[in-house]
Amino acid sequence: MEIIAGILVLLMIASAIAAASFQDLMNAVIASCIVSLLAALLFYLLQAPDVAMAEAAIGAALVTGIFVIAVKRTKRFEE
Amino acid sequence: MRKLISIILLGMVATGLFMSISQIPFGEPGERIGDHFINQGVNETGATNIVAAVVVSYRGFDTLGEVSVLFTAAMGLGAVIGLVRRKKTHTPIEPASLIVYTGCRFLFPVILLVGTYIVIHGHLTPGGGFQGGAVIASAFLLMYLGCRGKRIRENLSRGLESLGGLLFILLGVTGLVIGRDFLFSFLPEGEAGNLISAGIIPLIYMAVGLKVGSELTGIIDHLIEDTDELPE
Amino acid sequence: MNFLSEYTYYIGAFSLIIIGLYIILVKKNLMKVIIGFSIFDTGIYLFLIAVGYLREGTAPVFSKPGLDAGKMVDPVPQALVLTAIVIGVAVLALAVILAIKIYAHYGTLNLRKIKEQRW
Amino acid sequence: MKLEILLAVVFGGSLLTYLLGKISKRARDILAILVLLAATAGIASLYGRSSTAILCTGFLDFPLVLRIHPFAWIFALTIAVVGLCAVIFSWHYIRKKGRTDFFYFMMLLVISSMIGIVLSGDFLSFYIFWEIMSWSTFLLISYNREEAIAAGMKYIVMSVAGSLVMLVGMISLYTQTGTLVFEGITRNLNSASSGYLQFILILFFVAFGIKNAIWPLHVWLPPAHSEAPSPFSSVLSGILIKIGTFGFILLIYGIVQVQVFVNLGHALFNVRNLLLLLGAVTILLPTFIALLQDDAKRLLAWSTVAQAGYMILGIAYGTSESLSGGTLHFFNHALFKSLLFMVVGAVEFRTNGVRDLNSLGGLIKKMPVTFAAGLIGVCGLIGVPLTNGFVSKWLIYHTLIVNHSPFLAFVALLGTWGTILYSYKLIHHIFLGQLPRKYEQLNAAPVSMKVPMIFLSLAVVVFGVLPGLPLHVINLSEIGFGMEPLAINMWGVVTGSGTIQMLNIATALTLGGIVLWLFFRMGRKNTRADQLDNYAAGAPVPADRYQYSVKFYDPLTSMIAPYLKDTADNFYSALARGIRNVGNGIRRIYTGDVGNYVMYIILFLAILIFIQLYWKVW
Repeated sequence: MEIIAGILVLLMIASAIAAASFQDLMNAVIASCIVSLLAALLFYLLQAPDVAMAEAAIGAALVTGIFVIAVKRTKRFEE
Repeated sequence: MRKLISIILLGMVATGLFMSISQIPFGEPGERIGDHFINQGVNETGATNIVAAVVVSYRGFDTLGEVSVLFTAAMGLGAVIGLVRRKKTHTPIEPASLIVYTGCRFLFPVILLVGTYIVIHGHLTPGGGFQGGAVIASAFLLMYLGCRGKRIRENLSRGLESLGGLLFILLGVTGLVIGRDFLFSFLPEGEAGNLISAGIIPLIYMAVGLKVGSELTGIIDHLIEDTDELPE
Repeated sequence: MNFLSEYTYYIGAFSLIIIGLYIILVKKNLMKVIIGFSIFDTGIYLFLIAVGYLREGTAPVFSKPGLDAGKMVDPVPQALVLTAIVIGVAVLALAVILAIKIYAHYGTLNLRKIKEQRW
Repeated sequence: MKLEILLAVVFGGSLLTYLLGKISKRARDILAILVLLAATAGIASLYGRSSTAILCTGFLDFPLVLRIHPFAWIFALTIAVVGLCAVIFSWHYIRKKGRTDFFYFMMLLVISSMIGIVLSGDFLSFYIFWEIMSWSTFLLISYNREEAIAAGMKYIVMSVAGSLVMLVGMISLYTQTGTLVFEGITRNLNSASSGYLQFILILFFVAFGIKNAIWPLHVWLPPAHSEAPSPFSSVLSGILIKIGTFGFILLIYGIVQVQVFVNLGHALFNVRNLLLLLGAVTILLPTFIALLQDDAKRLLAWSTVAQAGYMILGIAYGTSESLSGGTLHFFNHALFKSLLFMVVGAVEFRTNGVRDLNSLGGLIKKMPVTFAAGLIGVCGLIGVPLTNGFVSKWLIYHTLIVNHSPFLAFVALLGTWGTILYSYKLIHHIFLGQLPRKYEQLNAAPVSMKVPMIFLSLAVVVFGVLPGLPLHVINLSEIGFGMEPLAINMWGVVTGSGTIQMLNIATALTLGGIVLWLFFRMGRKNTRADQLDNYAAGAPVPADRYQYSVKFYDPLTSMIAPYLKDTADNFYSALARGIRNVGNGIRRIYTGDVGNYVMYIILFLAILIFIQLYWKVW
């Protein structure tokens, strides 16, 4: 179990760094979506199914949707 | 230069955080306010999901405040959108492909059903008004993205939202009316584990679900509308 | 190494916080800054939940009979985070719409270029 | 009449007036007058009484106490009477303007709250009524909108500052003595140290001084008085600023006993000397600034500031004679200054808002009653014998001279000299000289304006001839303060070093007047010449060029004007500019870039962490 948690945390940090470094905002948004999704999994591992459910629905779906709409409306690439 | 300073400062903050979190034991039992909720929650509220009991019953008043924060944020969003009057140039909406379209139409009622289930069983299993509302809103997001052009009627979403808020407050005031405190659980607790149990917790979670769902849907609706009507 | 396995979740949470802060501090693009905020938020949620965790604990739901109340994780941080997440998305949407408006007005999302933003 | 009922009548009456105004304008005006008549009668029936009443026991765990004693009685009666005159005066005046319901409501509210202040027996109710008064005054000053808003702003900013300072003083008194009731404070304050008393006194002096417009705190007064509607100007100048005087008397004589006050502090550095010095400056500077004004109401406003200086001198001097002088001067000033504001208001009303002295003149032919009232008022202001100002100023001068304060006496006399100059300018520019063509069709003031003017003029003369009437009440209040009362009779005052008997003066003046009249009767008859009937080198000169009332004191003005910059006003402006500059400087770090803000937070956190790591503070 700890191994799984460690891998998930590593993946999460990696995708957060990816979100920070991508010049393409759409990619950054997808990376942050992955961060949220992995965070939801970690919540589940931490015995917090309620929060995991909320994080999955909101962090992974709604926030990403909002960001996608916003990026589509503005510039896609970071200057 | 800025990057360097930031990294140095963040390194410092990280050191401080490292020092302090090494003091916090992970996973050790300790003095917790939650113990009371865990031990007495089922007896006191009749809800088997202690998180739901905390959110709705023990911290019900806070939840009302948080719901109103949500409402305020949505209202601010509407105000910002209304701030700039734009020329209405309807750009033709590019339809999605047939597979996406059909998939979305198939998934939409299923997600909606799941969301409703999560809301209604909030006091029994993990889930509740906030999560279910978010799931419902994500169903609408799917509709907006997949089946472009379909829109929820604004009056409907606004009406549902108001209904949710009103229901919450009415349930709270009923406690006052019968001579007890605000948000007093005036219904019988019933047998823990049954669908119809736990006093007013399911009712309030339904109100919260209505409110959160319609609020988040409204936010997405606003965003989409703003995007669609702006000239490209 | 013992520390790492012991504090996996804390490390993850604080890494997210630091990365989010780094994005807010360094990046010039407004949308990127908002993404940074979202990551920062996630880190805080993770930390709060991790604080309430009990080793070998179960979720605070009496879904089946015979569950030990003493082995349940703390429900209070969960309840806090639950509402915080929902409020967070609403605030995030507000920030995003403001960014869109700023872009519509100034034609750029580069914070350093928007001189008039200085109030 | 019971005190609670009295307050209920005035406050309820003001609200009722507002509501009635929605139905009938005429009924509203009558009701307003009736309410104040009832209040006047009620207060008059309390003559000579000294009693307290509990209004409410548990307001914020403090008792609200009302009390009446001769000293509050004379203030309350003055407030009610002057308020009544001002409300009668408003009858025609305000009809031209909008929002009349609001005007009447606020007017009555101000008067009611002032009555509440003088009747209150503890600091909490004092403060509550004080705040009601301040805010409704602000609304009334700003009644005319436009420039009046700025004047009102200036007023309310200073007023709020004063209220806050007073609140600090109240809290400090409460922590020191454990009560807010005046009597309890007096009882418990005996053990207080001299330094603490000075601190308390200075705090309250700032609050009362702002309301009373002592020199460096007076900046709100001239714009507020000149921009407010005239009936309210007369209330403002006649009684409202005297609430500050009331506070001074209450504090010095009622709470900190006067013996304590006089002996406070070291030889030079004590609040009494400070107050006397400020009083002298308040007499000197504003008197001569008033001389430079061309706006009738602004001139009167500066005159009010100057006259307040006399009251401060009288009160701060701390003998029973000086207190009599100060209180009597308050009473007299309320009469003649509200009369003068009404005179100017009547002129303003008939000429459609002209207040510029240089464009008026010769109105004596058109408004004779107003002129007579103005003349009597001006005589009172100067202190001509047989008018009331004479007695009070005599008392103040006498105190200063007998107690060996030559400098203060000189300043007071110099102030009177300036008063004569600007009073003459006022009366001459409005009523004497040539009548401009455009005012030839002017009507006399309406009856509703004449009635209060005649009443107040009569009061000025009656109390000038019979100063014993108010002095008797003042004596009662001095006995209440535990002081030696003055030896008085109906016609004047008897002191060891000088006596004033209005009977003798009146007889002498009457005889002298008869002699003079006979003298002139026996001389040649004077003839009246037309304005244009003179030699103009053959060139016809238009009548309007013979306007002798322009640049009246030009030589004097050009001599003294450079020394009379309104330094206090400039100081406040400079202060405001400085604060704004500092604010702008601080704003530099708020760049509008979210990254920078977070940077500041992180920087702070990093410093904290650094300190902890390095020194292990926590």
